[in-house]
Parts: sequence; C-alpha cells; structure tokens
Amino acid sequence: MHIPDGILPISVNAGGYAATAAVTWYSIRKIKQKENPREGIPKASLLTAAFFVVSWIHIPVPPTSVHLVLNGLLGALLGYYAFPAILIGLFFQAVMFGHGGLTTLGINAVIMGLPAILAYYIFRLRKLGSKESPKQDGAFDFLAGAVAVGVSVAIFVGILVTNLPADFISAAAERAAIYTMAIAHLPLLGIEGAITSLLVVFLRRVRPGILDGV
Amino acid sequence: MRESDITLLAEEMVEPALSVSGLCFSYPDRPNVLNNITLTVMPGERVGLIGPNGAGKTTFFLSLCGVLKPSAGEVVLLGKSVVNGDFRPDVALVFQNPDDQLFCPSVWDDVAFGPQNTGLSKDEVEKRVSEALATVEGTELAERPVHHLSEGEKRIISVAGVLAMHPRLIIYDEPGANLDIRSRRRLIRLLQCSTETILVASHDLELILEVCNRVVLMDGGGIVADGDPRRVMGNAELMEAHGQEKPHSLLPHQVSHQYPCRPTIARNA
Amino acid sequence: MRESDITLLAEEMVEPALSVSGLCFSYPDRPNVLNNITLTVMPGERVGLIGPNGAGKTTFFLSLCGVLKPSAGEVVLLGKSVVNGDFRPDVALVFQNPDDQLFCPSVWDDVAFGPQNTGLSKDEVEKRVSEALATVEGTELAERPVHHLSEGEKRIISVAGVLAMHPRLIIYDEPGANLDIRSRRRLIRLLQCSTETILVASHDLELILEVCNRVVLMDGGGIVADGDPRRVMGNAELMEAHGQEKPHSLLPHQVSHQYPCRPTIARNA
Amino acid sequence: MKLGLDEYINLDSPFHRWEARYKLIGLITLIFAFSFVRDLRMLLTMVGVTVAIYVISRLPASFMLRRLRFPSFFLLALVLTLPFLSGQTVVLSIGPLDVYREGLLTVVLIAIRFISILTIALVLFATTPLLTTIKAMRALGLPGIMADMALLALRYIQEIGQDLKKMQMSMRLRGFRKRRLSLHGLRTLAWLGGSILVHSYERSEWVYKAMILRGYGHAPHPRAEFQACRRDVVTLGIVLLIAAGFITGDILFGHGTSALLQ
Ligand SMILES: Nc1ncnc2c1ncn2[C@@H]1O[C@H](COP(=O)(O)OP(=O)(O)OP(=O)(O)O)[C@@H](O)[C@H]1O
Ligand SMILES: Nc1ncnc2c1ncn2[C@@H]1O[C@H](COP(=O)(O)OP(=O)(O)OP(=O)(O)O)[C@@H](O)[C@H]1O
Ligand SMILES: [Mg+2]
Ligand SMILES: [Mg+2]
Repeated sequence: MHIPDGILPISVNAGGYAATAAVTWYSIRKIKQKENPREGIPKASLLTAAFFVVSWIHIPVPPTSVHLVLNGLLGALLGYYAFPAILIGLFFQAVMFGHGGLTTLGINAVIMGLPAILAYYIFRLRKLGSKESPKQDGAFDFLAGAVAVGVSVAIFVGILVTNLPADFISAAAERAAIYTMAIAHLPLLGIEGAITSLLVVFLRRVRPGILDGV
Repeated sequence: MRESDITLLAEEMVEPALSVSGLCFSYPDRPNVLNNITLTVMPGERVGLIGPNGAGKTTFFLSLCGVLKPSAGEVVLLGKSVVNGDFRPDVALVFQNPDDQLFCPSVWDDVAFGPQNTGLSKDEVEKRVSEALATVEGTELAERPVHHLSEGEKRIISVAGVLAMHPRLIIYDEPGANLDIRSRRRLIRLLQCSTETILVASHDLELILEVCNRVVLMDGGGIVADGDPRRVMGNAELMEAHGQEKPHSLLPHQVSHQYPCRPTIARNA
Repeated sequence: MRESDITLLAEEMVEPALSVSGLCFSYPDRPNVLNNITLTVMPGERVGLIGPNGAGKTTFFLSLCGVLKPSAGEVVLLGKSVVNGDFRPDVALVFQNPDDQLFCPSVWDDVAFGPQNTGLSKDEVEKRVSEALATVEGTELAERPVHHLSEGEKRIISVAGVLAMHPRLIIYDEPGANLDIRSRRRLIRLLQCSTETILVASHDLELILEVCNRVVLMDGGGIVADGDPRRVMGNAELMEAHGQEKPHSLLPHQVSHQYPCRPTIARNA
Repeated sequence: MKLGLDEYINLDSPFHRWEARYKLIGLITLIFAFSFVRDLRMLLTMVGVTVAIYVISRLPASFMLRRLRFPSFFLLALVLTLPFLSGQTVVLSIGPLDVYREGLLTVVLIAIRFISILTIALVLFATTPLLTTIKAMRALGLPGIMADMALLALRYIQEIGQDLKKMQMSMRLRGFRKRRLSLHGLRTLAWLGGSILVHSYERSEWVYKAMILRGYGHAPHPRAEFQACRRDVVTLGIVLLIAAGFITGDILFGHGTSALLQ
C-alpha cells in the first residue's frame, strides 16, 4: 500500500511532504516537552525496527499471502514517536527494497501515519470504560487495527484514483476502479483487525507495561 | 568368514540413526561452509560435537534437519532420506538461544505447540505435555509466561518442547550457554538420563565429557577427529591445533562427576 | 598504638576504589533483591563475584553505576558519592549481552561513542579509539558493521568501548558467556593484563580463578563469603550450599594456567 | 532477509567518490525534476541521462534488474488496466476490450519515470553506506531525534531480522505450516510477532542503560564531519543544471503528452 515514484504529479508529492513535515515537527515538539526526551528514543527505535521486521511475516490468504501493516498497533505503542517512526520505516523500505518511493515519501507517511495516530486515540478510548471486560477490549483492539488500515486504504485509493494522469478517464471507470480496489482490500482489514487484537491479548498477558506507550 | 566381515554384518543389521555421506554446503555469500562430511551415528549413541566458532556446527545441524539444502551429499535419518523442507517429527533440534524457540504466551502452550502441529488428539497432546514437563522437572512452570522465566528455566522448557514430540534423535546446539551451575548440572543429568540418540554441540568440554560416549571434532567445515571423548579431548596437541583446550578434568587425574540418574521426584533438592 | 590501629591507618590513607555501605534495592514488583550489602574494594583489586542465577549480581552492578536508585545505603566510587542518573566516565560496565551494548552501527562509532560524550576533541577521540582497539587486538575490525561480528568479536569490542573511556573501575557482567575457547582465553589474558580495578561476575569459576585475587560469593541478595579465591571456592561445603561447585582445577591438584602478558603485536598467533 | 544494498559500495566511480551531502542534494533534486516531466520528448532525454548515470556509476546491470523485480508488480497492474480504461482514441481492439491511445501513452510515461527515478535512487543509495547517508542528512539539518532513531533502527533491523528467521525455522521444525488461513495459524503468527515486539522492548531497556552509562545526552553529539572538495561542488553544479534543463524543457515543450497526440 505504498505509492511508488513517478505516478503522482509533483504538486501532490509536495503537498505530502508539507503535511509530513508539519506533523513531524509537531511530534518532535511534543517529544521534546517530555521530562527526559532521550529516554524514549531507544524504545521507539527498537520498536520501529521490530515493526519493520514483523511486516515481513506473510499471512497466508490462499491463493496468495499478505504482509502485515500494523500501523494501528504501532500508533498505540509509540504515541508521539509513531509518526517519525513510520517516516523512518518508509524511508528504509523505499531505499532497501524499492517499496514506495522517495518523491512519494511524504504522501506515503500521511497514508500510514495519520491512521496510526487515529488508532492511538481509539486505543485510549478503551481505557475510559471503567469495567474490565475482555470482550469489549478485544472489540476495541480489532476496531483500532481495522480502522487504521481501513483509513489508510481509503486515503491510498482516493489519492491514486484522483491523481492518475489520465485526462480522459470516464467517471464510470473511475468509480469501478475505486470499488474494485476497496473490495480487494476488505480481507486485509479483517486480518489486520484480528491480528491486532490477538497481538494485544498476547502483549497484555506477557508484558503489560508495553501497552502504556513510550 | 573373516572377523572384520562379521563386525560389518553385525553393524548392518542395526540401522544407523543417522548416516551422512559427502555432505557439502555453501551460503550464498560464503562458499564451502561444510566440506564433504561423512558420519554415521548408531541408535543410542551420544555424540558430542566440538570445534571453534565458525567451524560449521550449527550449519551442519540445520542441514541434518532439512532446513538448509546441501549442495551435495545425502543425509539419511532413521532409514529415510532427508528431503529439504520436509517435516520429520522424529528428529528435533534445540536451538542455541531459547528465545528463538519459545514464543507462546505460556509454558504449556509452548510445549504443546509441536504435538498440536502433528495433529494429535487433545487428550494425547495433554498427556505428551505433562510427560515432557515431568521429565525436565518443570511441571510447576506450566502456567507461567515463557517470557518471564530465568535463562535456566527457559532452556529446560525448550528441551521439554522438543521431548513432547517424541523424537528419536535430538540435536542440542550449545545447550549449556548462559546457564548457572545449578541449571547446568540439571541439564547434564537430563542429558545423561535421556534414552534417545543425541548430538550435542558445545564449547563446554566438561559437559561433553560427562554426557557423551563419542566425540567429533570439527574445524573449517570438516571432521578432523572422531572417537572416544577421553582419547580425543585428552590429545592436547590435536585440541590446541583446532583452537580447543584439554579439559581441566582430564589434566592431572580423571575425576568422575557422573550423577546417578534419579527418578523425577523433588525439584528443590 | 596497637597493631590493628596501624593497619587501619594505612588502609585509610589509600582511598578505596569502591565503598558500599548498607545497600538495599527492590524492584517495583520484587522486594529486597539486594539486602544490606557492605563492601570495600581497594584500587587495583580484581574482585570476582559469583552466585546462582537471580542472586542479584546484575542488580548490584547497576546500582553501583547509578543506573538503578537504591532504596537505602550509599555507594562511594573513587571518593565521590554516586548520584542516580549521573554520568561517571571513570566507572564503566560491560554488559552481559554485547548486543545490548553495541548500539552503534559500526565498530569505530561504537568505541568512539563514550569518549565523544565526555566532550573530547576529535583528535583525542580518534587516539582513544585506536588505543582501545589495539589493546583488545581488534584494530582491523574498526570499519566492520557490528551485527556481522562473531560473538567473541562482539565481546572484545564491547570491552574496547569501555576502555576508550579510560575508566578507573571496570565492571564485567558475565564476560565469558557464549565465547569459544580461543576467545575465552583471549579475554582471560586481557583481564589478567588490565591495570584498572575490576569487578567480574561470572558463572565460569575457572575464569574467576585465573583472573581474580579476591572473590565475593552472593546469594539471595546478600554477601555470604568474601576472601581469597582458592579459599572460598575450595570450600566445597560453602560452595554447594549456595548452588555452586568447586572448580575442577581446584579438585585434585592446582594447575596454573596463567599465560604471560604479552604486548599487542600479532593477533593471529 | 538480505538487504544487499551495501554489496557494491566498494567499487570506484565518480559517484562513489562524490561527497555524501552533495550527492544527496544533487540526486534528490534530479529525482524531483524527473517526477516533473510530462513531455514524451523529454522522457527520451531522461532515459539517456539515466543510462549514462548508471553506466558511470559502474553498478552492474544485473543489480538493477534484481532491484526492479519487486516494485514492478505495481507497474504491471497499471499496464494491465490503464490502456483499457482511460482515453478516447481506440488504437486496437482485443475481443471485447478496446485499447486506448491516451491510456497507453500514460502507461509509457509512468513506466519510464518510475524506472528512471528508481535507477537514480539506486545510484544514490548503493554507492554510499546507508549509515553515511543518514549522517549526511543530519549534517544537512535532519532533526537529531530523527537521526538517532534512524541509526538505532538501522542497527537493530538486521539483528531482529535474523531473530525472526531463526524463530520461523524453529517453528517449521516443530511442524508449523501456514498454508491455510485458520484461527490457530493467525494466533500463532500473532504470537510470533508479539514475541519479537516484546524482545525488542526489553532489549531497548538495556540499550538505554548502556547508552546513559556511556554518557548519552551528556554532551551534544558531534556531527559527522564531511569535507567537500572543488570536484564535489562542480559535480553538484552539473547535476543541478541537468535538473533545471528538464524542468525548463518540459515547460517549453508545452507540458504534456498532448504534444505527441496531435
Ligand atoms: N546465514 C549465513 N550467511 C552467510 N554465512 C553464514 C551464515 N550463517 C553462518 N555463516 C558462516 O558460516 C560459518 C559457519 O557458521 P556456523 O554458525 O555453522 O558455525 P558454528 O560452528 O555453529 O559456530 P559457533 O560455535 O559460533 O556457533 C561461519 O563462518 C559463519 O560466519
Ligand atoms: N527489571 C526487573 N523487574 C523485576 N524483577 C527483576 C528485574 N530484573 C531482575 N529481577 C529479579 O531480581 C533478582 C536478581 O536479578 P539479577 O539479574 O540481579 O540476578 P543475577 O545474579 O544477575 O542473575 P544471573 O546470574 O542470572 O545474571 C531475580 O530474582 C530477578 O528475577
Ligand atoms: Mg553455532
Ligand atoms: Mg546477571
């Protein structure tokens, strides 16, 4: 779900970079306001590396397999470090594997990073509920994972379809393309949601402290 | 019929647990990590594998299990040729770092992971797990999260996870690393009492000396010595030529440290 | 003036390298990990710290350096009281797992990390790095990425990173783990030749015996014995009471394995 | 997983010798100029410049082809859809499907831009160690927190990647096969991912301790020093000129594929 180089007009890429710079600047300002801003850096960096590696795990969806995105969980675990972490992860992905691109780094960071921040708030919503209820928790975890990826897919498809340099594409074809792409991503949402809630159950059981954010 | 023929015949009647012939292996960026290794292990043997870092011990083990595909040669395990990528429940490998092997949330889940994958019934799985935990004296750890165990406990549980699959050949890759003396002693006792054919790689020569009845010295991807542990490891010249030392206990006298195999009763002895 | 007073006076004239009094520590979820530890180490001493898993050795070390905040007691290092969170370049800790300590991407960067943070000039940093690498015989590793090093090389480099800070007290937490025999021998030689005051925790009692001139036995968060290595570790009853074993080399005879300290010339000797 | 980016950093070429900061500025500018191009004639020039740069960099062609394999799936999707969906002028009919000229041209435009940018990026990142590139970025003003995070993450990606590989091996040896999608399988994979996260989290606590013990944050970390010579500046000038040429050329030629459509 990364947009490669060469597809988007330069104005969209520039807009993506502007938005990314603004969000990154805000995140770093928030980090620096902490009592000891350096304390979170090793944690955020190693978790960035870990999420990067976890995204190599293939989930079998016959006849093919999909990769995990997990930007929702990343948002929940990293808080204000999430957006810089995603930016760094995308940079490494573009450079090491040619996955995504350099000119589209900004726009891809928006696609992945904004939903991560959204998921962070969904996870926090859960804490408002006073009673301990594993089922309700699970539902929130599923929601956070699925919504994060869902929003990413929506932004991705939206940007792609509205910005293809096709001057003559018909409205009907455009709608068809949107529907096809959205439906093709539906199983991904289910899997992301399921894995996210399974993962959170695991983390809560094994290392509860990790869920309190950096 | 000459005498040597008779021995030959007798050996052929018992099928070897493991027979490797002309095994070679190269990593994409590192050629000839294993050079033409030939080795036969009979059932019930406890073979120690020693050699410096980078000798190829781990690579050898991974080729035996079919995880790595050899560039030449053949491996026959328990009478059946090993095919790359095939799953062989009768052969098990204990990894050097228990963290590579333990990933389930609880000890019980982890020990049950292998048996569940072989498609056993629920009761059967449960029986296997409690048996394996009892063997390693870890029954009371069952409900604990794996990630909170001490190094020694982790090691013991990773062995239980392997025992629960009822393998006939168990390969231990440096099982003694990071253990304190009490856990190491417990591990040695466990190895001494095991009835399976075992292969153990270790830098802890005293451990090899206490556990194994045969030792193989590897260096540079080949086997350079093979025989009785006291003879091979007692050969100071040979050992030093391959970056090893004669174990302390072989130096002036031989002191036996063999503990009696006791049935599993108390852990906190 | 009685004799004991004179000794007292003489001792007071040399400032101890480390003096701990009444040190206690609890983790949030685990109380009394350290119980009222009192210990004095004089400059130039090489103290071995032994004890079973969970005795509190690592916790003790971390409290000495000011990484953990003790709940009671005081630590005075080189005449200055340790304040939690303070940076003390004259005290250095080599971690049990080199991967925790080698966080920089290349060997050179890692060794330079400490000196750079003490605000030295660029030339000075460079000099420190090459000196430290030469001392551990690791000069040709300088440009290598850390994650491609072997375990033994990692250990050696983590020692270099600490030496480059020119500490006066070095604390080694299980430096022998995971090393093959050649690297272990190299480490022992390095420790034997070091001129700093050192504290070494290890489960490898032979290593302690070869390196240290004093040994402290810990169990359950307290010190249970303190004295000459041969006397403490030769006391089979004491050792077994605390989950240890008498080292092999102390069993029938004493065999000295002390290698001569050589200047750093060739690595591939 | 093998990253294999640093396979050819030890070759010798003007791009290998170019100082990292200048190389970063020059080639990134060129990449953005490429993404600006819409005129087909400028596209041909772009192919020429790209080939020339790649040849000068002395990176082997096989390397390029290997790197292209993975991202090309996206391109393939476009090739298979756009010519049939977009445009008015039918150039070919395959059964019930019409191939439109405009869609076809768009695909050509995208594909050439895509491959050219990918090639330049490869020259940029395969001729300098990634480490040096990140340090150059810090020297150019990347915030310290980002640079520290990038360096640490880079260091541990490979370490954690090896752990993942070993864990997957041990799972296979205990009979785990993930051919079908099942709750058991999903749960197991979640446990695998979770273990990796937990291990990294715990390791990060140790790394932090090791960092403060060696004075992290005690003194401002010195920036890696780069020294540029005249040749670096001249090379930058040339590359910037080329980039400017593409932008002006594209504007002069009337900006668009329409030029060829008439
Ligand atoms: N994945 C890999 N890719 C390339 N080379 C490798 C890989 N794994 C190991 N090697 C190399 O192959 C050689 C043999 O490695 P192996 O791990 O088998 O040694 P070992 O005898 O198990 O050493 P140790 O005692 O340190 O465990 C070493 O030189 C090592 O650097
Ligand atoms: N972060 C922590 N939180 C809670 N308890 C801890 C923590 N770290 C260690 N402990 C506990 O404190 C005790 C002492 O641990 P410590 O690591 O100091 O022992 P050690 O003597 O270094 O053992 P080893 O020989 O295994 O290294 C152990 O019981 C351990 O379980
Ligand atoms: Mg090995
Ligand atoms: Mg410890």
